[in-house]
Amino acid sequence: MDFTFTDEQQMLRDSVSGFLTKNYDFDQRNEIVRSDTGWSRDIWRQFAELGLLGLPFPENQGGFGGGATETVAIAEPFGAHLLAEPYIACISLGGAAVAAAGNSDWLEKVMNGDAIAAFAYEEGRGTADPIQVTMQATPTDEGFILTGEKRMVLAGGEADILVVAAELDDELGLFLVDPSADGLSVTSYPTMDGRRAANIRFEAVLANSIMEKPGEAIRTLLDNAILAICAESVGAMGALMKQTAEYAGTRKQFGVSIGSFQVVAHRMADMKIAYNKARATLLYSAALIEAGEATQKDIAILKGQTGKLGREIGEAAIQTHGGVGMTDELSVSHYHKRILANDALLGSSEYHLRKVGTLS
Amino acid sequence: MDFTFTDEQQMLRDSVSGFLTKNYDFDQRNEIVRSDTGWSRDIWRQFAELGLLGLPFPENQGGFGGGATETVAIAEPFGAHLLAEPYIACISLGGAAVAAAGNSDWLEKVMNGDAIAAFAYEEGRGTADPIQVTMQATPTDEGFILTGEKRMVLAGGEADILVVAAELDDELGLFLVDPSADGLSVTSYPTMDGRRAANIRFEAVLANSIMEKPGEAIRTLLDNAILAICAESVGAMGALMKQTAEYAGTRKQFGVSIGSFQVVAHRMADMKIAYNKARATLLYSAALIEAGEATQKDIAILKGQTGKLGREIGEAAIQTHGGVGMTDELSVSHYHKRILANDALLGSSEYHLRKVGTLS
Amino acid sequence: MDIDFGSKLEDFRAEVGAFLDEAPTPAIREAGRKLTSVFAPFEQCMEWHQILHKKGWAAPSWPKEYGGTGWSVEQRYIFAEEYRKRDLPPLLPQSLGMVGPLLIDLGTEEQKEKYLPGILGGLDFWAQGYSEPNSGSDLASLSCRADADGDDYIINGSKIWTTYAHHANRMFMLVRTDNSGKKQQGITFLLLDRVDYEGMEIRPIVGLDGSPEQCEVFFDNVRVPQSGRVGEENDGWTVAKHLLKHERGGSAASPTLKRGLERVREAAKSTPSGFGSMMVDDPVFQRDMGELEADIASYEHFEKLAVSGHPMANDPSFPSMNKTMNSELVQRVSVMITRVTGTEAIPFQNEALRVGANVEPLGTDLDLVAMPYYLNSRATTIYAGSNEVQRDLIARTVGREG
Amino acid sequence: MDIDFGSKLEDFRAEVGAFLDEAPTPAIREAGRKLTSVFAPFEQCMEWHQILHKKGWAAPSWPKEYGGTGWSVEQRYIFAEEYRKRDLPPLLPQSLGMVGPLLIDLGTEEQKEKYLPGILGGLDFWAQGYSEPNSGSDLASLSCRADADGDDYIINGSKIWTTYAHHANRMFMLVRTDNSGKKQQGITFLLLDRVDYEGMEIRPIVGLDGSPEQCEVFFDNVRVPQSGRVGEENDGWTVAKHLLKHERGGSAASPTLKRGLERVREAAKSTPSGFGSMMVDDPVFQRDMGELEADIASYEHFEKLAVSGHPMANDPSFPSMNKTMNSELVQRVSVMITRVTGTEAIPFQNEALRVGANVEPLGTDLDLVAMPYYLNSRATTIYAGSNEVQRDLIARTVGREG
Repeated sequence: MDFTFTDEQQMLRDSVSGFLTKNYDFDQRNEIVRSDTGWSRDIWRQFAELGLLGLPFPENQGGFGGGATETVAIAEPFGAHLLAEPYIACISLGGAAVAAAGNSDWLEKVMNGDAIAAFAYEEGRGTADPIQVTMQATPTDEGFILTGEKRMVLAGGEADILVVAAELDDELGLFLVDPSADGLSVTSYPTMDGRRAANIRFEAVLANSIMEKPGEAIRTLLDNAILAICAESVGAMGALMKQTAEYAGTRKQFGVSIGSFQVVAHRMADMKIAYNKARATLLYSAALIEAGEATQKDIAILKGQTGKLGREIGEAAIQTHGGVGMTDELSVSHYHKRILANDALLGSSEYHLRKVGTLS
Repeated sequence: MDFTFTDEQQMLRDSVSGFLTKNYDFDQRNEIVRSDTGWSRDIWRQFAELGLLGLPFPENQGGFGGGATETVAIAEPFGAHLLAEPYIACISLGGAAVAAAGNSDWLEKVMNGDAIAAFAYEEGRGTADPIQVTMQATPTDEGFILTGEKRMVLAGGEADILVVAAELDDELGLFLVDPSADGLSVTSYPTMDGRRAANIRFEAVLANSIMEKPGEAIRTLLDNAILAICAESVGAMGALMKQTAEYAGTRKQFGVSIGSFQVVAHRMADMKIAYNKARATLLYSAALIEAGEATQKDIAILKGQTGKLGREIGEAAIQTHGGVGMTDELSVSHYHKRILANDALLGSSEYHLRKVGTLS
Repeated sequence: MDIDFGSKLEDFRAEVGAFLDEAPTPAIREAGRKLTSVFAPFEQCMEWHQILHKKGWAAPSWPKEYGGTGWSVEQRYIFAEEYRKRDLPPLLPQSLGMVGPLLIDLGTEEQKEKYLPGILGGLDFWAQGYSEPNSGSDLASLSCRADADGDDYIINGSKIWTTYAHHANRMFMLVRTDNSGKKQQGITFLLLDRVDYEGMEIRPIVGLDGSPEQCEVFFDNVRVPQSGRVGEENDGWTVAKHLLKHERGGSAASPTLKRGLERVREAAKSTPSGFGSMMVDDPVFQRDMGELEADIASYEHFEKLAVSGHPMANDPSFPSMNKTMNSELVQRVSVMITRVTGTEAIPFQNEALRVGANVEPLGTDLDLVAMPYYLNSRATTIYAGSNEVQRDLIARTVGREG
Repeated sequence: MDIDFGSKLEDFRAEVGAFLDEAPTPAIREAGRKLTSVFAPFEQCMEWHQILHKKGWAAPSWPKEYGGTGWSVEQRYIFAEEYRKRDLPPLLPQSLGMVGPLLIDLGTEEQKEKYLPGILGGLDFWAQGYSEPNSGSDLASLSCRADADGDDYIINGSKIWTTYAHHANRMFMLVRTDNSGKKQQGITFLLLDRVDYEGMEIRPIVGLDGSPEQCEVFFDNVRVPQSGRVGEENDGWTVAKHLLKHERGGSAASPTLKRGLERVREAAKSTPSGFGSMMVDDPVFQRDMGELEADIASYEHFEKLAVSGHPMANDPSFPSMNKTMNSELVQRVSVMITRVTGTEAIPFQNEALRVGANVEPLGTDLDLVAMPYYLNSRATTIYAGSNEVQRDLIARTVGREG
């Protein structure tokens, strides 16, 4: 058994981390989030140059063939820097969907940073499993017709292409939709964790099928996206732990640093335990996914534990910071909000931990 | 609103408490528990003399007409002294059943302390609700025939008369059974909290019906017994809190009393919060029962909260005591065991708290 | 023991319900529905305060002779229940729950005459100037100083976490008037009859939910009259401790918690559990709700014992226990709300939250408030003496229950 | 990253399974089924140790040159899984997990030669004499003293919580050899080659589960040879800290936790939930089990990262984190067991628990062990450095992960 990064993976991680430390500190990040677009095309272009946009895609499709470990290696720093750019939306979800469908035109644009692909999947209140998708695709002579609504489509408002998951003949299929298509209405909004998403209504929208009966493909896509989401959260958790330890070591009350109060110290010990559990599960799950041995239970454990432990850490960090932890000014609450938003995506910890119990 | 004891009730409480302090300290109690019978006929006789055995029964049946508050007033001290005598078994359950059935012969013997009545209800793994009783009563020419098994019948081994709950025509009925009846086999045992109970097998045992279609009567009986059980547990919780505070104030580690460690102090604060919640619910529930306004949800809240909060307090007390809390020698673990056993009786906190959620 | 269940109470309930159905304006109702905090939207909240005052119901817990209602405990709970049932905005606690009761207990006749009518009538809003950047849980270490100068004090320093100071027209505060002794000594309690003194500056702080609720208040040689002092100079810690009793004691908080659960259950009727049924019929949801409902019930019992005069309320740590229980239940309810709203709570919709905003929310009212309410509720275990400090206080009393 | 899933491992699993199916005697199996503690019934446990030793499998985590198996991490987990699946009694940790590895690391050649064979072979049982009545969490304050006298030490004082001392034939202990400096200085680590020295008395303590597992050991001028010292005189704290690493590190603990859940799930198949189905099909049970199973999985991942050499295990607080996680999971599993056994766990059946007892238990095997196991497991957060002390240690390292 070996759960360490290779030298190459460590270099990748360090380079992403170094890039973000230089170009994406908390103030820079906030400026980007508060801008009209909510994220930076400039950063995105540099991601393309660094090869990050093509990282997870197979070499025969023009990508760099990165696996689960590479995803972890870059997504942890993304979390630590509260990335606003739509990496998960456009690469782990939208791009992965066009890649899975073998659509090399769109994939190339995505990898070059020339197009944003969004994945329209969620239908409201946590579409945790593909079988919960209810939108129907109706075949007609001109193509497929989609009617219904997708919600919380990450980067849905700025997408150049939408990949929509919809039911066809009682099985899931993937469909390409032009965001300017007739019958489509897009309501775009910022999310509470500093990203952009959209609710999208479909009224008899024409769509191209790119994958019918995807079977395991869609499950694989979701599993990889869950890994990226969880890695991002674990990155945020690590940052929270570090910052809280630093604050507790310097903030004084009653004449001593608050970290010298045993209750505060034990809360930090619990944060560290939670972080190590979450990170161990993240790395172990990455190894399982890489070995092709991850079961649905393993994925549920990963998503469930990350959400639960992340919430514990976030709440502990705010409580330890006290008043300043309640402000928009400090990054603490922003990390917590990112963790909570990630928990809600693709099935909450409530959902997944219960699923673990049903899979036994 | 008023949730205080009247002067009379306070006197009753003080007298029971005083009697037990004098005659039933932890050493005396242990001697009694370790004796062959497991409880003291002598103490029982004195209970009769003090009027405790007739306390909850209506005056027109020769009792003292005590209500819910009187039950609380005596059962809290019972819990604080880890009473081994079968008050709940024989008075709150068995006696209450013969009283409800209007069987004055047995009730008189019970009130005089001349007979032990046991209530055979539980069928294993927590018979939390009368509708879960499955034992069938079959009418024949000579009387009713009972077949099946009752488990954890408190005082079942030393009972002079058994009141058995069994189904008759899809409704619950109460049946009197002579413990020496043919077809009855009684396996008696001590319980982990220092009481006696029995598993009782019925093979075509002849029984007299004393109450058919009892309707609300059996529910009232169980509600009152739950109140007594919970009061006993709250008494034990109070004793645990006091003892733990005392220990934490005197036990030294690292040169200071362990209570001066903030984590220990906060654990004690949590014990106190839990105790006050439990006691408030106990007193409030007693007032509701007395007013005839207690719903099934109220009873479920009482039993659920007492079990849950009691476990928290017991576990906290043991942890705070450390090694000595793990011994048979100190009363700490005995209180915890009583609280756990009471939690298991008539539906655990798991059962009741969930029931609260279904009753909304 | 005794609880009143008489039919007169049902008449009272009907009377309360009828008034609460009719009296609030649409904007007041909207403010209640959009509540994301203990502190309701200011403008509508004050408007509603004035309406309640006209009816004589602004301060049920005040002594009757000062304008209280004289209701029984049962009546007070009925009022609170009917009030919460309609999601009406709670009145702001700083004036009615804190400085008002304090003045009734410890104010001079002149102070009472000058200030109580405005407090009771909802004409004034008082900000609470306690915490400072370096004095949070360690409140007694405060350093914002007031130097006596003739009949005045000259204040220098700053206050922080001063809720709604940007809406306030008056302020009560703790200042340092002596540095020579123990830190608890040398503190003075002051009333400021206005907040626009020269040298005073109020800066709102944007909270983690994106809204400014708290403020920083800066004092640069601010001259205020000494007549605003409550109690003796340097005796402000005693005054503040007296007030904390009111701040932590909060009467009839359980109806708010129960209403929160009701809203969750209502939403659960149309929210799929993800396991084949609506959440409301899902056993796991029912169990979790049952557990929380039972714990809220125990808190309600605790609260009712206290307000009805049970000796449990005489425990010196009663205010701390009450604050700890209530704040942690508020947080648990807030988590339940985000659980039932799920991904629908993720959009950031601050504009739609504004009362009177012409912005359609993306989902239901509960979806709209869920996340801001959850986030804002993280403060309940921090403010008014962090729960760590409360547990320190409670621990000192364990085993001394008598 | 790499995890081996090869077919060779499945062959290994089959080999292990075949041996474990065949080798244990019925009494050994019974001892495993009646396990209510970390510490299995003594006699059968030692018998089983000897059988495993004959096979060469007594000490999988020992270096191969000292009699270890040389298995890969994967193999060690497979062994542990198959072992637990059959509910076989775990070997006692004091000898194999503590004093053995310590001697391998720090013992003299003479000590190794003298003691390792008996430890590895299961011929000796070593009691651990650490705690004293006034030195629990504050271990360094121990006062049981050893005075040098020629080639001997003369020991006076007492030890407590000495697990299975009444079964032991040897003992390792900490003694005070100097009082002049800091309390951590002046401690010496001693090996006692027997426990029946004149002046030594061992008294079992009845535990809250009704069984004697712990002992008190009294020393009244007990003369022991100085050759039993490990490390230098007054350097015993360093030695003990080294050993704590082994004590807290415990490899492959997760299979025990997983097996506990399996037994719960098995019992849940025939236990009514009280809500219309068997527990195993009950959503609430499934959720609670899922939550616990996932947390055990994270612990397993943590453990596997560590044994496979991930840098996470180099964190100075790793042993404390490991001990804290494992002990608290043990307790949660034990609560689950009492939940599934319900009222059937209430009878006190100590006689039926004895291996070889001719007493029919009232219910199932799990009913029989449930309550003693739950009660006994309360100790896991107390012994080997209470979890309070562990969290103190962990806290000191937070933010220094590098």
